[in-house]
Amino acid sequence: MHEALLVMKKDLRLEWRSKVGIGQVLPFSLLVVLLFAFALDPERGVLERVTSGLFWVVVLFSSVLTIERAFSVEANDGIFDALRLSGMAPAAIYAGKVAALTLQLLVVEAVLATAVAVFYDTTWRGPVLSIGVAVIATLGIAGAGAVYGAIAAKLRSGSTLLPLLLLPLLAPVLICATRGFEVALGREAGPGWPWAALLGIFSAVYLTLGALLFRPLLEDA
Amino acid sequence: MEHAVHLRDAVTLLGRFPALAGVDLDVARGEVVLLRGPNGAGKTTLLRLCAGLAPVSSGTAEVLGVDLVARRAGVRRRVGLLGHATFLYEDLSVVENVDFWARASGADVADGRRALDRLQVATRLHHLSVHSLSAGQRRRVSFAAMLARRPELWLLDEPHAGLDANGRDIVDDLVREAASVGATVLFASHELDRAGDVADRTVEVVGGTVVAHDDGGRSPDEVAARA
Amino acid sequence: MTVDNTIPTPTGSATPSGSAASAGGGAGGPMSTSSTATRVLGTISLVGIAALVLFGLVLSPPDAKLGETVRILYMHVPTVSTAYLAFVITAVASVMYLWKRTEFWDLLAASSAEIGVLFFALTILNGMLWGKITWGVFWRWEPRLTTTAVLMLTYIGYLAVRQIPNDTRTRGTVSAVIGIMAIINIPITHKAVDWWRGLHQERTIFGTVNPEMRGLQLFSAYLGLTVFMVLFAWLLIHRFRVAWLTERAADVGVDAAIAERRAERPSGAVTTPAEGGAS
Amino acid sequence: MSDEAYIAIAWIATFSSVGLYSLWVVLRGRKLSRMVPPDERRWL
Repeated sequence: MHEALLVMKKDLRLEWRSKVGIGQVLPFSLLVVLLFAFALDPERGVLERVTSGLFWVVVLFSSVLTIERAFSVEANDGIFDALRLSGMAPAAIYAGKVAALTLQLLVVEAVLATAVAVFYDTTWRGPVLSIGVAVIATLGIAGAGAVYGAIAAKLRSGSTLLPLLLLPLLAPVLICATRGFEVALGREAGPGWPWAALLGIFSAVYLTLGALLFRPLLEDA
Repeated sequence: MEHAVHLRDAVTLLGRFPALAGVDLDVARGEVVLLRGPNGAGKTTLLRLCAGLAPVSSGTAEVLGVDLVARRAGVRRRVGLLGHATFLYEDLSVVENVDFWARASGADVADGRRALDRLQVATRLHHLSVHSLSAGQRRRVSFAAMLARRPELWLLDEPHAGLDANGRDIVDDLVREAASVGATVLFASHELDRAGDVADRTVEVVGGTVVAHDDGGRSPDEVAARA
Repeated sequence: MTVDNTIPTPTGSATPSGSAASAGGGAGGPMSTSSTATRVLGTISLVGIAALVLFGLVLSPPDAKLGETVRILYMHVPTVSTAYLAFVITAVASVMYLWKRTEFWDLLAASSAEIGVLFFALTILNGMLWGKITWGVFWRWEPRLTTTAVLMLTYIGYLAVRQIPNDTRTRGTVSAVIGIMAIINIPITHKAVDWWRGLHQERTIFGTVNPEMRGLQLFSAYLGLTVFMVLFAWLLIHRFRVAWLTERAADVGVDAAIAERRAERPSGAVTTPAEGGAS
Repeated sequence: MSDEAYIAIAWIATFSSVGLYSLWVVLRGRKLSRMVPPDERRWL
């Protein structure tokens, strides 16, 4: 367990030092928010209808960048080999990476939410549901993303492969998170918890699966 | 005396390229063996194979009693590899790196700091981030990170490269000291004069195989006595 | 005419028809990926397809509700079922590969995935054609069509990863991991898409053979299913053997490379494994 | 394009693509079989 914390702290410190997340991923996500506004012509009220969808599309793009960065840092300078030699349990390394990724993505989402509130003048409502959905979805994204991040870091043309591998897999996350937000915003009737429940299943399944599959990835590949 | 490294006709395929094309090599515990040979002969791959990082496509390979064909991950914890890659996070500081790698492998922070001192890494450098260090300093820090793990088998890929004279003396002392406490050292080098007197035995690596075996001036019983 | 097949001569003795002259035994071993098993399956599939065309297009009556479009159902249900079977085989083979680490499971997973993607593509094609007749438009965000499209992308990712030149073990491990991650995604995506689009139940072609079908229609549907399963088995055996031969052909290259690599040594040098410590 | 036309296209497209794929696989099998020494041609 302390190994996982060790890896997480290292990742967060690495992020804090290099400021790639705050310096590059965050501005990128804000940029995309603006681009969508340009594309969808705010006057016609289109933005208001598509806010949660855009939010989660931007989150997915940002997570691809964040995950790619989190694992490319391990890939260069042969650090993957050092991790293998260190004797840390693969599941612990996986847990540490996922925890660090989740925190970073939650920060991105928080800033993004405020930006969307300002630019698209959305008044966020139903905090319990939306925060719950956001946390569960982000865990799922980080859980599946870490496995594909490790794969992408290992293969030569990995960075272009990561979106192709990860985004189709995250389709259900995109659907459920968006619908969950729509319900939270009151733009859609019906209970919100089923969406959160399905997200919970997705995250739980892929977190356990990731922990199991990280061993062969680290050992052999 | 069980061998630290026992390879018979070991082949390593990287993709379709046979980096190692049938290596026969035995290294006793406590022995210091120098790998000599032209670039691209397979020295680095041989070291990575012993570290359990390169696949054994065919043949038999046993390191520290672990059969690498069956489960090559088993040996990794007990092995120290120093390669051209620094194994260091560029954005973290010297101390943060060494602390992380020490604690990651179960050693404690003090081991890391002692290793840094052994490598004579000036304390003023401790809190600099690694990307602002010179190649030689970086090499000392990654050597320290390996030293902190107290590996049983040292696999050094051109340890002297990039080090100044003082640095090379330190490396030689560390190698001798490690061998004296029973660690086994396998290192590749091009500085044959300096490496010659550290090594018990010199082995020639050409075309992905181990070729000539001549004694590096140290008679076997001396090695046996010291192990 | 004995065929000397150690040296790859262009004029193979394989007769044009599917069966090789010296199938199985014979001096040179099989000259193609066919064998008695594939010949049997092959003929059954051909006969089955003929029967399916006869029953599906000619004998069975149009459906009360679906009208003539039920005939596309005879193409559609088999292709989607075969695709899912293929991906289940890929997942099981991937798990076995991670456990047993033998090349057989890796190649089986890869072959099955490739055929699966082909059948998924056909499923989408049939779905769209059916949509054109029923909705007048090729694509609608209809639950099944959408799910199939997304799932196909995950498996295209699987095939893309296998194209990257890598040593077989790395490629095997990575593909196995993706094969397992992708199969788990199928039920979850189904559920998510169902809830998302399934609120208003519009006429949908998908799902298993719907129960109202009677007599010849039901027969044609099940006939289609069995024919495609046999066809899948035939294809899988052939595709697996091709994958197996590809690896062996590459190995031939490797032995040559190893010999070439060893030739780099100065002539006359001999590798005598000196006993450690002993002079 | 009448309904029947689309149905025909569906059937023809399905069988022809499966056919083409099978042809590709069998031919590749034949080509590869010649390049591999006889004893290694079959997994069994």
